[in-house]
Amino acid sequence: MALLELTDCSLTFGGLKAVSAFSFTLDAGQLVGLIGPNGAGKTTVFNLITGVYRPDRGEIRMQGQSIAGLPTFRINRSGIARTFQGIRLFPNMSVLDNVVVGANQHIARAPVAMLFRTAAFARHNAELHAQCMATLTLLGLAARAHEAAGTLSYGEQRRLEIARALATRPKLLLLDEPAAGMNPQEKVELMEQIRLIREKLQLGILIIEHDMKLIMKMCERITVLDHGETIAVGKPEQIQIDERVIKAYLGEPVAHDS
Amino acid sequence: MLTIRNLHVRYGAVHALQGVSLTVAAGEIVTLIGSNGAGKSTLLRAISGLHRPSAGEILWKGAAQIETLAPHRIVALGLCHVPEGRQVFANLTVRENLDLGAYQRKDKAEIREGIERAYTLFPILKERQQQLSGTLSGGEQQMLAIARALMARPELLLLDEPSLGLAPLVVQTIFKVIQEINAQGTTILLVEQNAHMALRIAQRGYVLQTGKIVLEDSGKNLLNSPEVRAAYLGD
Amino acid sequence: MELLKRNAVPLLLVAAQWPVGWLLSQTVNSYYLQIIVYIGINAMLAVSLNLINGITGQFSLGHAGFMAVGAYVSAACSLFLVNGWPAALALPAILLAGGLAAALAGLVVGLPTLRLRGDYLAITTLGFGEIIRVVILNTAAVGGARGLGGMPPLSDFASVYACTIVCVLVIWRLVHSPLGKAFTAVREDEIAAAAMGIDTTRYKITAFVLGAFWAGVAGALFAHFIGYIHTNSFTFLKSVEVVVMVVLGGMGSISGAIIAAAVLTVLTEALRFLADYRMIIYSVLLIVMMLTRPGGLLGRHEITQWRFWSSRTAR
Amino acid sequence: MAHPISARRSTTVSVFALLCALLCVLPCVLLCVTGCKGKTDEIVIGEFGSLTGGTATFGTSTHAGVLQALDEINARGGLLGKKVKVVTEDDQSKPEEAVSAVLKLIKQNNVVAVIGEVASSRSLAAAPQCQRNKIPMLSPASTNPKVTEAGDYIFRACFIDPFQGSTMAKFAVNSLKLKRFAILTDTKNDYSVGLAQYFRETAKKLGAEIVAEESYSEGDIEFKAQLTSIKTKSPEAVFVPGYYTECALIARQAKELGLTVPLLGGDGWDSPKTTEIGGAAVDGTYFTNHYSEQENRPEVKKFIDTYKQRNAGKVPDAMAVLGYDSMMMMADAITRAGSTEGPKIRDALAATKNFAAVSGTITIDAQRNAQKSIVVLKIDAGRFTFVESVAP
Amino acid sequence: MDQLLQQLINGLAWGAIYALIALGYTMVYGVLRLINFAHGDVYMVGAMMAYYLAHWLGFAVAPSTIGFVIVLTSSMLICGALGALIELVAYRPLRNRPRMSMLITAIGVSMLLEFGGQRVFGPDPKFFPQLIESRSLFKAGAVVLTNIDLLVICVSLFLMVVLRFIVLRTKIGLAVRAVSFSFETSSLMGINVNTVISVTFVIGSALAAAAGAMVGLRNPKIEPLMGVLPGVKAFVAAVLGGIGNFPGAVVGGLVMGVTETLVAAYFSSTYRDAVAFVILIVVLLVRPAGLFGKVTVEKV
Repeated sequence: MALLELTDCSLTFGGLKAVSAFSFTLDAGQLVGLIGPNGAGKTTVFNLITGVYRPDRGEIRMQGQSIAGLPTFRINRSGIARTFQGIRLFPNMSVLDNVVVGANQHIARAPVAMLFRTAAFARHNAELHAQCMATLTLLGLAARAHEAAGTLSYGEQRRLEIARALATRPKLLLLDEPAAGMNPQEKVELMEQIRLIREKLQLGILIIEHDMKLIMKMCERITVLDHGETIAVGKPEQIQIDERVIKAYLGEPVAHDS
Repeated sequence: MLTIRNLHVRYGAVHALQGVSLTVAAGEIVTLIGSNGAGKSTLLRAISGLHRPSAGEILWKGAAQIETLAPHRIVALGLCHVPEGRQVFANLTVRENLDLGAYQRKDKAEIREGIERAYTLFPILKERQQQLSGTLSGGEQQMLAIARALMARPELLLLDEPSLGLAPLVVQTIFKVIQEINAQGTTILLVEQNAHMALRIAQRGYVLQTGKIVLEDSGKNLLNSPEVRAAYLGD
Repeated sequence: MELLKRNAVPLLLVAAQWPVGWLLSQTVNSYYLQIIVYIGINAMLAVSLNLINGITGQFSLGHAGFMAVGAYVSAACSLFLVNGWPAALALPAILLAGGLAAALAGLVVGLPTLRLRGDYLAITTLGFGEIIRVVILNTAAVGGARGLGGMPPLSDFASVYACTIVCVLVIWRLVHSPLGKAFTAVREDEIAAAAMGIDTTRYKITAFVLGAFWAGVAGALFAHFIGYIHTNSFTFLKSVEVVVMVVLGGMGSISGAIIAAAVLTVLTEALRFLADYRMIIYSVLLIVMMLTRPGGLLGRHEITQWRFWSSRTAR
Repeated sequence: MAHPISARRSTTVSVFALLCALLCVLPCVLLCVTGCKGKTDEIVIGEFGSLTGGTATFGTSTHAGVLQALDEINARGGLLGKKVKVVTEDDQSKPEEAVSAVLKLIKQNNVVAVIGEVASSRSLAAAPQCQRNKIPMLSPASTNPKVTEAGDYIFRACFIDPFQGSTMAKFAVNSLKLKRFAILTDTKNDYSVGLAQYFRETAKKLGAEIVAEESYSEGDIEFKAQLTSIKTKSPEAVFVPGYYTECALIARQAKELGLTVPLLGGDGWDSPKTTEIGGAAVDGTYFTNHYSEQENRPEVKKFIDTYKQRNAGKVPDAMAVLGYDSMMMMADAITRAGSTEGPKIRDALAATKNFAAVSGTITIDAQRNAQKSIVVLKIDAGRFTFVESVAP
Repeated sequence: MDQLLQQLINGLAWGAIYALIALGYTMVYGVLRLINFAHGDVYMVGAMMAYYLAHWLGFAVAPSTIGFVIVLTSSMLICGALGALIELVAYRPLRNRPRMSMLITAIGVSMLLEFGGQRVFGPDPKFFPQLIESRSLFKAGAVVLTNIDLLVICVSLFLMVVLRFIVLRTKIGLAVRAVSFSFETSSLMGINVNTVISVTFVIGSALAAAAGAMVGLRNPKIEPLMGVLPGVKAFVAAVLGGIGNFPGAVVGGLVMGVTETLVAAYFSSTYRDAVAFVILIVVLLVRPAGLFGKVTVEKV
């Protein structure tokens, strides 16, 4: 059974077809890229999956369970976590607290223990703390755990978004332009970290990215969207020479490479 | 006509433009290409006053420094910006949108002339003039956005991704009109992701990558440059 | 033993009510004592409103309404229900009754409105406060326009002080617990919080109901301290007063809210001689504050984070 | 602890720490300064009232009356050979502020007696504090019977709701020979609710019928809905126990709707504004009051003339009269007590007999309420004319 | 039947006042997304200014219809300026801050006007001079229509038509609509957004002042706190009609006035003040965008 399965999903905004008849599957442990020119509908697909929008038509299944139309937090609890294109951290909270919030659903609900700070509560806290720090270490943020998230550099904020998403213990991670605004050095590090996460946690990852170098290197499969429609699916090397893709990106077909 | 020297723009932690310099001469079509997030739109927003740069200067006609002016003052100088994603006033009719474009013009006859010109350039707008612009198709909205900017009779037109999300046939129409507008005497600075189309109509082009200009050449040369292809497709 | 150690500070603070109360009764006249009691009640109101407005980022303008519910329900309780009980039993009973009634009111108001945008919530809670007043004025059983009197003086410095400590403790430990960090997350970015699996509506309602509960307890204490209540004590202005405390102290700062409650309560007394200029100064203060330092005195920080308070970065 | 809170150190925070500390200390200093003890060569009397807030108009009127009395007393050489000083505190029309105000007067200003409040709700809140500290409190205008039940130090200078409400009912039924009444009550105002209650009871006892009961809220300006409803029930008179601030408008709107039956009111109507706002609409209405201008008692004439002089030609309303009378009564009691000790003033106040106040001749009864005759006035061509006088 | 008709007349005249105030709320909310709490107090200042003008200009002793028109328009001008001043001093510096900051400032401005009003004008109610003598125009059975009620309805209608003309047919009106759609795009059209916002405040405040002056004439008792409740209720009227929607505000105001009157007449007048808020809660539950509004979704 596929981890995530979208069948024939469509969404229209005031006459404009944002996504039309979009079908897609992703298996556990896969790393798939979703690319396309600006305005092609990539982020809309993410918003459909995470319940920000509800598809006009079509079905979205996570591990066989239909999740279309569920509230966002339920979809997250079904195992899908995401990052945002425009960073949406909790800027006034510490880096660590951002991750703690991500882990919210895995924290024991024991009001009395919390009020009196019992030994069990302290133990639970210590465990949680260790887990969250481990997640931060994975993304190279452990040293900044106690700083406010808003004071981090752009690249660090993007990585913190990933750490926070991981804290929800997802089975599927949706990354919306994780490398945007990063310098080349940071991009290399990010690629390494994503690879590590995937190995360690055995996640499915769906990634939107404009840095083609990054996408081509990392993904085993790429789906290309244009005008809300899938125009190509395949391995990176196939995509790179696909006429329709080149046309979508550069305009008309390029006569020949020099 | 427009000279930009060592422009820096920051949004919070992001250093979106890192020392960009460029020039646009009168009568030209200059295009600015680059992948998403390279800082193309930011540059246009800085020129039209929507973003205050953190350093550098923007010179209009070689003399006036305009980087600290409010947007409406910049419009008065003859620079018009057609923003990304059209941004037509969806709650207003097509005709009202056009009237807004001529907001700073006083001469009634001139305005009427402008509207006639807009309808000649885009006949579809005449048919739709009483329709709410929110009900137009994407291509029609783009035409309206351009026509609206022309109502101010700009000397320099800043176009931000006019092909965004449009079908190829519509893109062709729009690019044809852009050339026509240029032929009628309006200088154009065109930001495009659709590099091929843009470079074909532009005299000169700049390639922007992560906030810096990495390449500058004639449109034709850039069209055949492997770097451009690399910048987009990553090989 | 371990448990005792972890709770030593609050226990000591609660226990301090007896020596402090005795000391105060020996040194301070009833006028000052009454100001101190008002500080306690206002601190409870400010801290509980801070949970809603500052920490969870909602905007309630109906805190006086919840206070009124607590005050009237507890007063009715002590007059008709627990009349004659020993104070040691009657006091907790009426506090609980007042608090729970207000919490229930909070739930009824919160369920439909917390899904709405912030400014709509503000006007709805304002409306709720007015409805409560109209209902009380038209209920002869609780005195209507004549007010309700004759409650035994169950609350005094000691009980107000103890309740304030408990209120602050509960809210502090809640929002500083790993689970409670979600309240702040809802304020910071609701959409991101939801994407992290947080049931934002539930957290908002929890904050609202808990805030209302403590406002109700504060109302109950207030009613049994003055011994006479009237709807004029629970007008829109009272709600605004509490909002000002929260804003002044810093949206999200619990210690800031307490300090602001103390400062403003004392300041209102100290400015008494200005009579009709008092409220003008108050409103100007509010405007200037928002224009110059919108984060409040402490911003989102707590007093425990201050440099000279503690040199350690972490406890 | 598992979750340390991140600490941001910045100089601005410490600056604001200082500012905070300053903000804490400053008010305390201010409190101490303002709380300085009064000089021993003067007698300090406290007054608390609503100088701001919803019912500010009552507080300011009373205050003007008190000040006028104070100046007259001091012009006569003060009391017991000392100058008299009045310290006035604003309670913002809020009960809990009234408590603070009274406590401050007693504890910080060391007043020998307290005058206030107009609204029964605030008097009820403040009374226990005066009682506990054995400081006599004289309310100028709180008509709720419960006020003086708070203890033997609490007095009032006005009649209570039952007397006024039932007097009007008796007058309407017996003298005007009316049988069908409507009542329009201000539900936010205990005075209005009280009068309505006793009017209703007495009228029913006398065999009259209440055909309609409608209500409004203090501060309203639109009454046409209620009046239209009342009109359909065709009463012979409408009892409107409220303050002139609303009643005059009610009269106007009644007339506009063609509801022309006489309106009846209480002492809250006593204000020049009643005729100013009401115009011809209030002609032919009746209300109960403390005194009539036509009585031509010297106290009344002198009071009105002086008041107009002091207040830019404004004619006093009932609150100003009662504020003046309270202060005068208090002065009289202190003189008779020959002392400024609380218990002695209390005893003297309790023994007040046939005191010639502007609002009538006052005797304090066993319940510490003022016994004085009530007069019924009719508004005729913009003038308050005397109809009859009822002894308690 | 007569009673119902009479109540409808009462309600319409009263609702026309709400409608005028609601228009200002809707305009300001349209451009700034701000609940301008001070709006009700501008209405109070409008009544006060009309009162003082009537006395200074001598119309109080020599009443005339012309006098009322002069007083009305001058009061509108003064309050227009006041509205622009409030925006300039209290709201403009906060424009890029969280909306909550502006909301709190608005509460501050509102309190300043109320308590400053109690200080400056005195807390006691004032009698608004009878610039036009009230008389009944016709009587049909028990139904009475007074000239003042008719005047209030007509002047309100006239002002609404003028507003509609300004908004739909003039350049500045076009700019107002553009600015309420997007500050940024409007500025790219060469519109000075600050000026347009000031104009919005001027128009909204002038309408509130007109409402204040007419209330003075119709219910001639004015005092500094008179704006508190009508202000909030007019906001509810604006929400009811769909905030940001001009015809909606008018319909909302009229519905509000009529509902209040009917509740006071047939249910219990003491619950009159609660009605507004019950309406608000019901509207927000059933149709959060109001009768004529459209639902908008936040973009991610």
